[in-house]
Amino acid sequence: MAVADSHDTHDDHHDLYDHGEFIAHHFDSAEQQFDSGKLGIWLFLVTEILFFSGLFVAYTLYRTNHPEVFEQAHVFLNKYLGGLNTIVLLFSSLTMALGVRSAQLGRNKNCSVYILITMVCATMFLGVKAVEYSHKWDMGILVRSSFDLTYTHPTPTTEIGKSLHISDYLVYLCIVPALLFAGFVVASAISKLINKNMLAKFLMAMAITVSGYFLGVCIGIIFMSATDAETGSSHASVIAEQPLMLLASTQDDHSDGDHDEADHDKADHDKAAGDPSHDGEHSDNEEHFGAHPADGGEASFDDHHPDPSTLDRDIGIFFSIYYCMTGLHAIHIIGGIIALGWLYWRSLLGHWRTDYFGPVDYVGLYWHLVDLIWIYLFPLLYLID
Amino acid sequence: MSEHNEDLPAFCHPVSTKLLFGVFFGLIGLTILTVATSALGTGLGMPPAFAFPLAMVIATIKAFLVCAFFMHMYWDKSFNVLAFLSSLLFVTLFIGMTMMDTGEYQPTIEAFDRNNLANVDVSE
Amino acid sequence: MVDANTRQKLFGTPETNFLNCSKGWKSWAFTLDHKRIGIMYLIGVTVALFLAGIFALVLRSHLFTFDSTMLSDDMYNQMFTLHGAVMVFSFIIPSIPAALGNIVLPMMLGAKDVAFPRMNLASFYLWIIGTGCLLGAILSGKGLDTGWTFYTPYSIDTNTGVIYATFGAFILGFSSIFTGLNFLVTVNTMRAKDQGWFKLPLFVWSLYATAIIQVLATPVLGITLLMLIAEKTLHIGIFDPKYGGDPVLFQHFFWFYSHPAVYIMILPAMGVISELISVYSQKRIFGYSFIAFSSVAIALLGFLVWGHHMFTSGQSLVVTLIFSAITFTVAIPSAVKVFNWLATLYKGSILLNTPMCYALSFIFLFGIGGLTGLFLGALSTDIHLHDTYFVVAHFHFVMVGGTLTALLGGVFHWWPKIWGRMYNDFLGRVGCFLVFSGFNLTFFPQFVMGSRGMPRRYASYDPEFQAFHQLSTVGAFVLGIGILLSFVVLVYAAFRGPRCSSNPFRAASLEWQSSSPPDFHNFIQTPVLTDPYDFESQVYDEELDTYIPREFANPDKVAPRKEPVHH
Amino acid sequence: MNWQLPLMLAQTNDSTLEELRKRTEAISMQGTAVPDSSLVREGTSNPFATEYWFPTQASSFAGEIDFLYMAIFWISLIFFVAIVGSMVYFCVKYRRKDGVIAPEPSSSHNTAIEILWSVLPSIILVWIFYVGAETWFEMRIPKENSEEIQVTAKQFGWLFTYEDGDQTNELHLVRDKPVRLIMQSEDVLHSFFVAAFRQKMDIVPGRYTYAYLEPIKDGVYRLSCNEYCGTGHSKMKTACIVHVSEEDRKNNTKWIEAEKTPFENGQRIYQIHCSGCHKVDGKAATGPALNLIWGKNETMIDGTSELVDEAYVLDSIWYPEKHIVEGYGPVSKMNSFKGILDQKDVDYVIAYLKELKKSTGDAK
Repeated sequence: MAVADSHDTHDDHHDLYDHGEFIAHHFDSAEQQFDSGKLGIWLFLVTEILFFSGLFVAYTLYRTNHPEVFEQAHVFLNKYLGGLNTIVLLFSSLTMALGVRSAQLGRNKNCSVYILITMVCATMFLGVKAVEYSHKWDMGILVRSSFDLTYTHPTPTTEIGKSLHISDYLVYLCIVPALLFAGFVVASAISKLINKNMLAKFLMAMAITVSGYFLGVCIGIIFMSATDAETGSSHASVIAEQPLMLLASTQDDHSDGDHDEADHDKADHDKAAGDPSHDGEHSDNEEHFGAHPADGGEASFDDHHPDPSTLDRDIGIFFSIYYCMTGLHAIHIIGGIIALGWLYWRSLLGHWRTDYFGPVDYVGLYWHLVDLIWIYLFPLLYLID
Repeated sequence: MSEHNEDLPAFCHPVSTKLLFGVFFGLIGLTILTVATSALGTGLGMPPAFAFPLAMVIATIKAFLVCAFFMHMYWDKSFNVLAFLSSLLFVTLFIGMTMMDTGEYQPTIEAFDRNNLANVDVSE
Repeated sequence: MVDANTRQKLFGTPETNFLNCSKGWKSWAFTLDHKRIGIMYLIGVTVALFLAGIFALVLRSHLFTFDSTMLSDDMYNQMFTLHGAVMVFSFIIPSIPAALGNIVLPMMLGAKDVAFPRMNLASFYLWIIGTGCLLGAILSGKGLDTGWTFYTPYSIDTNTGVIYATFGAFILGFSSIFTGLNFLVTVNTMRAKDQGWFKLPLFVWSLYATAIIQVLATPVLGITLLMLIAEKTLHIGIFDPKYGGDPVLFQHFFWFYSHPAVYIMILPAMGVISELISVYSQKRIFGYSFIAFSSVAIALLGFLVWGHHMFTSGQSLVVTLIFSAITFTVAIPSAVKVFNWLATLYKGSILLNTPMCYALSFIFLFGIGGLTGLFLGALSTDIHLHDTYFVVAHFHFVMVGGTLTALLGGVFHWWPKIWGRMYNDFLGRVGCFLVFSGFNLTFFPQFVMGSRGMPRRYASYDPEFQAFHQLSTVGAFVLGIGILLSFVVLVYAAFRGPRCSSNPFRAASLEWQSSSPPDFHNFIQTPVLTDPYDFESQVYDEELDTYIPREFANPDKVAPRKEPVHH
Repeated sequence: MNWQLPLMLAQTNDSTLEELRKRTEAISMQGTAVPDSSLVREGTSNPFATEYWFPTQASSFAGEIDFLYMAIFWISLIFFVAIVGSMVYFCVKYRRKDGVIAPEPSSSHNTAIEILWSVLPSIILVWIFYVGAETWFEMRIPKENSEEIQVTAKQFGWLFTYEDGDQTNELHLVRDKPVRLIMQSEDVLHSFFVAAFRQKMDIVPGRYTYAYLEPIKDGVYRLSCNEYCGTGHSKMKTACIVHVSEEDRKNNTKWIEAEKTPFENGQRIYQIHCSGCHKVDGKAATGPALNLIWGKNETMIDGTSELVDEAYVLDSIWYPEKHIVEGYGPVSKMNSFKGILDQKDVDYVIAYLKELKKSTGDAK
């Protein structure tokens, strides 16, 4: 860091790559720059984990406090679709790791291919997710406030939906990707015409990426109808006809439990009334307070039946958490695709060298984290038994 | 296991493709295992209370594989590893304290629900 | 040893510096220079301070009489909410780290810039967007009346602009994360050659500890506010009891961030004070490693005590007990710092100029703020004092008496470095006196009111409190005048003040080895690594009228070095 | 004017409870202030005395809390004087004279002293924590044989239901009788706070919270909401009256509808359900004042005009969103009282409004 460059470089100082060696002006060496970036991305991953932690807290609390709800709710989730998505994501992680390796060795062409495969896997993941979401929406499985199993929408009304026998919601979810796909293809063709070959290649790759979404949708539909018979629960019409039966069976369990508890409470309270020393136990006291109706009225416990809405309500909360977790994860996937697109462009430009591959490494770490979170989400949401 | 060659700068550690594929197939195997134990769990005579911890153990092994090899943690600076893992400490703290608390006062919510839920118009 | 020309080049007033090396609004708006970003941040937080300060004065004016009709109850609620939200999210949290830290931190490390200059600029623009969204609540015509804490279910029920404001706070959270992440990486990888962890100025340690909190805690605020927005729009049933949610859970979420955030506010202030006390006593800071580690200890312990905001919230007994016990442990590192500052003053050569006056006011005010924390940490007294004016007074003593005082002290301290011009010390001290006395007059009566049971957030109150409220209102205006005076002194100094030399205060940390104002690259030549608290290493140079490192000085004119004495 | 209130109260130091109560009624009829006999204090100008800082100790644990407060106060004061005293002393003694920088040589670290000033305060802190926790257990764990009172808080009023089914909007307690308050909220967070009792507990919607106390001094105390709850938060206060005997209390809480005139019944309904938001002193609060409203043409928020008659009153109580008077809302909205107040109750309210109009109208 000897006497600094002459002052005339000040005007273009925001061009970080003015050495032509991809070392920003404020770093001394490639290694310092790489280490800074690496620590930076690890810290970013720390913030990501804490960002998701809020949802994991909500999940853990509702699961410990209402385990029965989770056992009921997971019936609505298709673990094979979840498993499929896990494998897709794991594969994308592999190709990402291979992409990082190629960049480290300065093999830009290989790197671009691996990144493209990663992006296609990412959109495939989203496609499968779209099948899953639209299927749930058909069944009226929404967040807590609009959770309503009696609301069903199994028959498509849109033209495309009717002809392909797919859900309306799925059709809606495909509109934006379809537009993107068309846009990229057209833009690619135009770029080709005006002799911007690199751009044309890039846009074509983006179109391929988006087509991965439709691949995901197709595989998702096939997978779902194949596993329907086995899980029995994911078929919309079956559920639509029997939601109350399902609820009734859960109610029985629930009310039994409640009866026991109520009896216990009552006994406890009787005991407490006769035994003043019992009141010293604070937590017991809070528990058996349940025996006192708030309005001071005479409601008796023996004829108390839990309202079906309790379970309805709590399953709704499970799906609130489900949508928050998977939705936030999906947003991260979309963010990852954008970052990967940027890497793809730079691979085409041949930027990666053995002493400069930081961005691929950083985005790779981010991508693996997204995978990591899914690795936990999968058993937490889909594999409840 | 990283193939380090003299031409590469000190901070560049490409991981061999063999290892990457090995980890990938390990991960796939574990995924199939976890779905299988979940689907057949009770059929194999596994107690239900065992299923959830097992799924979490498998998930953690998978997470370890991804971290160590895909994320190069095995070769990374120990400070970076420490920074990353310390986040788990804080997540545990967050979950632990709130769980302890909500678990303690849950009875007051249940008592309230028993007395009042019938009056609440849930469909609102 | 260097010749006079080089000395002149390195320490004299340069022709080009970071302020005039490029011109036009674009050279500021798109700058990646940490110093310029720091100055833009400083302007930004000043605007936020004045805005929220005006809200505060309106509030205090309203409270002048017990049955005042100056504001409607709704207006009052919106005023205190916006005062709190803007002060906390837009002013205090970014004030010292993002404004002052941004300018000083890389220079203290001998670095040319922070590790991620573009992220630094992004942080500033996120700050603007976030503050805009927060204030968008007003522009939307609906206002915001939830209190800065956004407690559910009121924040879900009310039809004011909660979504704008929470989205704004969410964005401001990311702005804060970016700053923290940047500082962590900068301190880790960009230190000068051979600058070990224990050769860092204590301000850097405190910023590092702050950055740890920013990175670990702020994402939780992000997810909390996102969930609140989802709750308000979709009713997901996690925080809203109407749908089976749990309002106390929201408080856990909120305070998991917001308690550590209290340390985001106070830790950098403590770092500034460590610098000021030592420089203006011209004495090595006492107990360097204890102060350094106490910063990190406060940062980590700060994560374990969030439940002390919830002693009366319906939190369970056992958790309350645990939180109260841990709360007391935070008192120890804070006390250690205060004792160490006092020991630094002992046998020093104390210069009572403006920054030092602020530093001494800090010890006084933070002393009261910290000690009144004991009343609130103890369970039984907290039950009585919780959510009364006692709490209001307590946290203002820490946030305003602590952070704002330290900010002003730090700004006065580094002002000559930033602009190359000196402020009027007499008027600066008058401003400091007004701030100090006005502040005490405002908040001391509130301790009495709180103990007597005056709840906070009350638009009208019982007549017997009127006398205290009137004292408080008068004090608030004195405080306002003091801040305004300091502002005028600083702005005048920046443009019209007399030129000053590179190191007028004989400070030894690296930033004083640059010229005033510094070069775009901070240092024209790699600075000589000095111990930041070894003031003997700086010797007076008559030609330049400044202190320069012994290595650069003319050896004929320099007294032999006195070895520091250790007992 | 209400300005005179503290003085008035100061003179009623030896007045009987009945007189105080009458005054309460008179005041709650016309204004926002609730008297607080705990503010009748001795030696109030000495800031080193407990009485300077606190209201009267009216609950069993108040004395212990005040003791701890004063203990921390003295400990803090000693530390504070030592810190600021030495700071000022150093600044004077070691100030830089004539611009000559000459620090005297002295040590810059001393591990022994560092450990000493870390450990010594810790011991004091442990003691403070211990004493605080001890009293706090008393405040959070119910006494044996406590009576149970249901507390329902809503924006912006209180309803207390006693074991015998009586309901009031002021809290009536009996001296030396421990009580367990079982609290619930109808809408948002509130907090039960009586400064004279030093007791406070948030009221959380969707669950019960509890507060325990044993009043040891009769009098009228202020009970306020201490957790921000919206527009009328600062008006959400009522009186807590501690009686000397159970009969005394029963006389004050019992209400036999059939024995009362429609006006009295209407007034009671007003106090329990409406007084949180509507005043009868002509001043606008969260909602419009009710004293002159009967028979008036009110301008609505949409510009139309409505005559306040029987149908209007019924609509306003059962379907409040139907008529919103100009200048109110949109932040605070009234909840429907359908299901809470029946047709007969509404008739009582109408009788009350008619009578109010007559009496206050005459006065003017």
